[in-house]
Amino acid sequence: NDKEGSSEGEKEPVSSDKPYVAIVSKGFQHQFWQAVKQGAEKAADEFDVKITFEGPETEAQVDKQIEMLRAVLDKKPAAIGFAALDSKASIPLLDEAKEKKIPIVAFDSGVESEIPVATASTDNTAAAALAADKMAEFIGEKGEIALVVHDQTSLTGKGRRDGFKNQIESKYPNIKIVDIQYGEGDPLKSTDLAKAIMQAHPNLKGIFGSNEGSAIGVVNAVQEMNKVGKIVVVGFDSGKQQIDAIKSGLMAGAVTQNPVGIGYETVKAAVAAIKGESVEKTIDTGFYWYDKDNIDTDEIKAAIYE
Amino acid sequence: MKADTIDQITVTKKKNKGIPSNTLQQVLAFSSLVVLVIFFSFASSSFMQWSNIVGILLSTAVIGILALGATFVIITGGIDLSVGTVMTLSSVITGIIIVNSDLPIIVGVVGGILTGALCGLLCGLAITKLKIPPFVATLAMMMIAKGLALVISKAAPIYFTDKPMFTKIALGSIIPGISIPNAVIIFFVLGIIAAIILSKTILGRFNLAIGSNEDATKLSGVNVDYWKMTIYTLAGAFTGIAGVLMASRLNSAQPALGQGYELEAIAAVVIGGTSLSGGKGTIIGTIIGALIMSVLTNGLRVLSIPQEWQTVVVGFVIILAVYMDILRRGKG
Amino acid sequence: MKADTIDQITVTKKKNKGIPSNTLQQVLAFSSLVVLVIFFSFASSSFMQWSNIVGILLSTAVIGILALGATFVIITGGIDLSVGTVMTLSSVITGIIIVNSDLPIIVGVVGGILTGALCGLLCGLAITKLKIPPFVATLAMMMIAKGLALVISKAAPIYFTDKPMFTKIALGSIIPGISIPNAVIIFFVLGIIAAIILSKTILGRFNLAIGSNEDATKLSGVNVDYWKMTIYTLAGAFTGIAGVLMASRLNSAQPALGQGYELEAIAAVVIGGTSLSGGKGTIIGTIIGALIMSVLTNGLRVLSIPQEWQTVVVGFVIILAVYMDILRRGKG
Amino acid sequence: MSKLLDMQNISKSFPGVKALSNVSLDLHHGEVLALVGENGAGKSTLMKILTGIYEKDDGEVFLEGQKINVTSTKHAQELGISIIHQELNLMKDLSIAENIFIGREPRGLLNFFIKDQELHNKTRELFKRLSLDLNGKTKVKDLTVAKQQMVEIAKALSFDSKILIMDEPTTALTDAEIDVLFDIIANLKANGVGIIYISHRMDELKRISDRITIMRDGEYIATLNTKETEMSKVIQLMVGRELYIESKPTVSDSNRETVLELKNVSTNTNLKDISFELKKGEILGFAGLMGAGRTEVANAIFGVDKIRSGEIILQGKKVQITSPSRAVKQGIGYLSEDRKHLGLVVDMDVKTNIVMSSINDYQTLGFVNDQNIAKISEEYVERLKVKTPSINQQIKFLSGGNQQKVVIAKWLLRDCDILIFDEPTRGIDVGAKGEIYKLLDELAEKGKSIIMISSELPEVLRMSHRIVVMSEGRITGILNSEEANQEKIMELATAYREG
Ligand SMILES: Nc1ncnc2c1ncn2[C@@H]1O[C@H](COP(=O)(O)OP(=O)(O)OP(=O)(O)O)[C@@H](O)[C@H]1O
Ligand SMILES: Nc1ncnc2c1ncn2[C@@H]1O[C@H](COP(=O)(O)OP(=O)(O)OP(=O)(O)O)[C@@H](O)[C@H]1O
Ligand SMILES: [Mg+2]
Ligand SMILES: [Mg+2]
Repeated sequence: NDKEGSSEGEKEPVSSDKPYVAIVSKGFQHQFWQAVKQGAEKAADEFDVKITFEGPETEAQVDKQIEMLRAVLDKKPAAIGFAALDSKASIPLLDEAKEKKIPIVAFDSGVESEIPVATASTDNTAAAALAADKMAEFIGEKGEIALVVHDQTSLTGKGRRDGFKNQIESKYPNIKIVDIQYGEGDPLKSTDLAKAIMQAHPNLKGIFGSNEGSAIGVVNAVQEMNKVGKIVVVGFDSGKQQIDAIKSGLMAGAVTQNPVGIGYETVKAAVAAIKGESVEKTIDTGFYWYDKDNIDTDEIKAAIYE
Repeated sequence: MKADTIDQITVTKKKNKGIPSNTLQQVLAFSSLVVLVIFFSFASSSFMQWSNIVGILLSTAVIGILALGATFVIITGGIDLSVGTVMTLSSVITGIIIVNSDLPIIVGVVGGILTGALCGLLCGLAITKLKIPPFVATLAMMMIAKGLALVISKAAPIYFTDKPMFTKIALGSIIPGISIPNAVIIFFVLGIIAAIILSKTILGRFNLAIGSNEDATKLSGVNVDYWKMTIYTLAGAFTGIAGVLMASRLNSAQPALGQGYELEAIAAVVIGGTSLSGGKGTIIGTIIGALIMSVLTNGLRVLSIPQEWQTVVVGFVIILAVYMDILRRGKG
Repeated sequence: MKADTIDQITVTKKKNKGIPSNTLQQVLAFSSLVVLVIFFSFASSSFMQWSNIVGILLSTAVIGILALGATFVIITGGIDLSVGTVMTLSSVITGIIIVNSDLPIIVGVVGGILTGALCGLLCGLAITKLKIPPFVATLAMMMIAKGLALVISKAAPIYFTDKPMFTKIALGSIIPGISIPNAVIIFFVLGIIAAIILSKTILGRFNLAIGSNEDATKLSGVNVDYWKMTIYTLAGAFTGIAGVLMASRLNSAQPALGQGYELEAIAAVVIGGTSLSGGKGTIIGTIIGALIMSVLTNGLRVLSIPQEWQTVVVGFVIILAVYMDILRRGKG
Repeated sequence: MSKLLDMQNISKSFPGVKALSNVSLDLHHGEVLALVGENGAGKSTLMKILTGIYEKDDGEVFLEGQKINVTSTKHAQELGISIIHQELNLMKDLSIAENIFIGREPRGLLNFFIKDQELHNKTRELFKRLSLDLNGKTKVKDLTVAKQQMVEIAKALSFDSKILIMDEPTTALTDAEIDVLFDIIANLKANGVGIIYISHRMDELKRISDRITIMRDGEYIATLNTKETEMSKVIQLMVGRELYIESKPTVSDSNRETVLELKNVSTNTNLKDISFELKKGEILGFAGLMGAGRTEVANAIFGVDKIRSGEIILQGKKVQITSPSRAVKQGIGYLSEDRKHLGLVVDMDVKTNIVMSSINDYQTLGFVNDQNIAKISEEYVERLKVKTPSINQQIKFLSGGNQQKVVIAKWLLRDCDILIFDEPTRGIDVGAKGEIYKLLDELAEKGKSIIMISSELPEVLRMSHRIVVMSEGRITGILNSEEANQEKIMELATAYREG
């Protein structure tokens, strides 16, 4: 605290004179976050800033993320990009950042606070609702469906689950959600549990996989159970396997956010904030439904990653 | 984790009347598993279907193979925390060889297995030559393998989509007619091999001896360091095989996977009656332990029990199964 | 995991000439930690800032307290895999009491600690009365606590936003002037208490005796079962305290947190020189072990090492630190 | 004299073994009752029943006329019965003082804190009373087996019991310590304590016992008054067969070739300048007080301890033996004095232990040949008369003496050229002792070279061609068999002690 004065960036630990933008994400190993990282790196190149990108191993590790944010604060970045696993838990550190005059750009699911100068996010709930609509359309608005969700407690997991569920329950009374199981986004575990769901519910008409790992698991399960064509699979996010599955008809389609765009917009907004330019408070990076028909369009190509 | 001699003596006292045959013992070991299977068969009509049974076996294969390797290590009185991430590293290496370098599938398979064996050997070296406790050495290997898997794959999955034959390794079926996936067959074949190694070879004999009393074994002129390294390498090779199967089943090498699998593997071993203090254990026990875990998980899923309750139930059933096993052996 | 008697004998005999003072030994134990700190101080100017040091200590507190409890259990030759999720369950219970039932904060804190102690007691009962191996008993408890935390909290975080005093427990500072968060102070006070328990009380004495030779301790007329249960309960209470601090620090009880912490806690204990085969261990070692881990993690972050490489480096440094410690003791 | 203890018709079975059938025994105040019998006769089992470790199948126990049923060791202690077990039962990571007073620590605050000062004072007092030269703060694992045994004895004595059971307390002790122990026993006797004393050393029985109870194969044979009895009678009742008459070996022939030579060997442990030669077909005895370093010489040769300077010459060639496995490959075998920890894998069965060092001869392509192993094990069990229900019995259920025979069998099977026997007859009954002597003689005759470390001077004198005497890590003299006698050895053995 005693070195308040150094926040102009003279004593940057990062050796170059480029402004330093620290990004603390919700994850880092998984494809989605790697795509966000790609976007961020692209913007960093473009705007000539230095970035670091880190995130905890699972979306349950609220405390690990807070430790990362704390360590980042001590590195005195010019701006911070932050995707909060739990925004309330990070309030004290956000306050500290504000005190140190480090602008914060929230991304992914946003932060329930006035502190971030901008938020680059999409609405998980609305995106999942779109997936629900599509699912309903494919199965003829009636029958049994199930959900394979990647996480029971994280904002993303809950948002997608509830968005999907609420949409079905409110709009499609003839569709019944018979099971919701959680597979940690691990494709192997998701495969096994999707198989068990199909086993328990022979009349199942569709399964929604709430992220890449879950969706792949569902696709594998359908193949291993020889139910290709009998069960409609709707996915979320992208990645080579989902894209292939959609192209080959194993999967009806998926909703994708634009992770590369999220990363890009976050850094872009951060750079603007550093320069003192005004930034839009909310940047909607959008979400898209993609399937066999539109997968090769430019709009979708820009939003999906392999 | 200490051998409880006093209890063993007490236990032996009870044996007085009518020593049961070894076969009966073996059969009884299945009891928890059988009870579970019967219970779920009655609770849900979908449980006993062929496809579900194959599903259970398939989901046991990967963890089961890890557990086979871990059994050897645990019998030495050691532990291997690295199996989860080394498995991942092995599948990434397989991916790199087959997909990125476009070499024949067999090279990739061998490469994956060797990667596992090499990691095992390195753990063994650290444990025997540097005298690092197994927990620490394999914890370090867990982290190193995890990091390397991400570095090598550039944190992106490697897809085998262009190598359709590769998927056949786990999901094809070499036995015509019956639709049992190869992964299951490989698991059981490896189980038999492991059982033979443990009971019929000097490796197995020394493994048990080292676990019972390392010092006495050393003073008998046995090259304990050599055998320990061999055992860790062997366990690593099993891990490598698990990695290849995992990649084949998922049709991709997933670099972020694997952590947490070590606990599941160790759990299967310990539920199977192998003692963490070393010196005793059986392969059949490990296989049963692994099956108990996957029958349980599958059964509860088929019953559509909410997931949070599933974990609670699994916890209780584990206690129960192990307690039944203890009672059985007490009586046996 | 076996004590290597032959080597120990050799080692001890060397002591004959010029036995170094115990103090020197203690100081040397710090060496890996000191080397790390010095290295990072030179490598990055941000490392040695007061706020970063406080951050490191703060991040050590929770794992450190878990590790303190785990030290007792590990010294008995047991293991406790449940600490991570029991910690979570404790913080959820605290949340339920304070937020949902609107009872005074102190009731919630006590409730959280008692939850931990109760879970410990149950593990102890399973281990001593049902003779379930510690690994299995605490694995089951891990799952049960994980499930219950989700069930009780309805899988949603419980926020203490309306109870601003609660956050002060971890992040406030009772020592005026110096801005050291209470969590850090609590950690060190608990460390001192744990050290006193281990070295000055019959609990500690029996703890070491049980770990060293459980049968002999039993033959000496000590009620081993009773003391083991006490030890697991005590460890559980430490876990409960960690749960309360975690909740206070995050201003919320996070029901999905916790799994994986057991490995970190055990790692801290083992890196601190406590043997998993039981019978020996120190509290100061555990504290140093926990600090090594968090200094390392923080230092690498501050240096902006790519995350995948961080894990690799941590793996190597753990091996190195433990090896240095082994050499030191070999020479001492 | 009133009866202090009366055990009547005690029976006990283990799976496959009838360990005791209708055994009776009584003990008076102020008496030393010796309990003798061959290995596996059931002596330890009887005492374990008395101290609540085993439950008896049948029979009754009276203490001072009161019928008792001992349920636990703690209960036994409360009744005033304490025991020194045949196997060491110490917590090696704790200090001597902590071991002795475990569960009985002087307590302060809340009955929870230990008064360490008082604990050490009590220990010091105890040691003074027993004239023991031990530091209570030393960790037990740093002690030699002999000193650990003294700690066990001190622990049992610290109870001030009415009945004290000593199950082979002297196996690890040398004469000096035995003298100390016997003084203590005389003292206890004078105070009215009843002592049950189990030993295989016949000379001891004569010295201290009042009566002798003899057991054979789990049955009671007789109780005799020591004064009126010839030891040969006792032995005959015990063994029930002819004994091997030991012949004093012929003098070593200095023209024989040297198979092993140590030249100025020093170790990081305590050996200084060790030099001696071992000839082909020779039994080279090693004598010395406890802690003299004899075991360390064995460790140095066998590659357990690192050699700092000096050299080892084996069959004329200089060798580096860095590990036990190398030593065995070079044809050296080593029977350790610490049977339980270093000699046997106690959780495994008899046959596995017997073939442990020779498994390479019983395998093809890595597969063990269980049939051959069983055959050869049966052969050795028979040859050494190991008392076991089968070769598949776990070693830990064998009596101490029979365990020792299994270790010997292991090294006989390996067929080494050089054998180091460290206390080979520890805990072995007279009959078996004779058999082992015979065996050693035969081995020597066949051209094997033997180093025999023993703390029993008569044994060393009887068996050795030459005797190396050690003190404080040095060799203080090498005597030929004709010039050696007890006095000379003791003189050399204490050479550095005074200084
Ligand atoms: N726990 C046990 N389980 C099975 N058999 C046992 C057990 N304890 C002892 N025995 C058997 O009971 C018999 C008597 O053993 P015990 O130890 O009492 O002999 P001992 O007279 O003390 O012999 P030694 O002089 O060799 O110590 C032996 O045959 C032994 O193998
Ligand atoms: N408490 C102790 N701490 C360290 N070293 C010890 C201790 N007690 C003995 N020693 C060392 O161990 C050596 C004695 O061990 P060794 O076993 O070789 O003697 P020994 O002649 O075989 O006697 P024993 O009859 O006890 O077997 C001595 O050199 C002594 O210095
Ligand atoms: Mg005996
Ligand atoms: Mg000796």
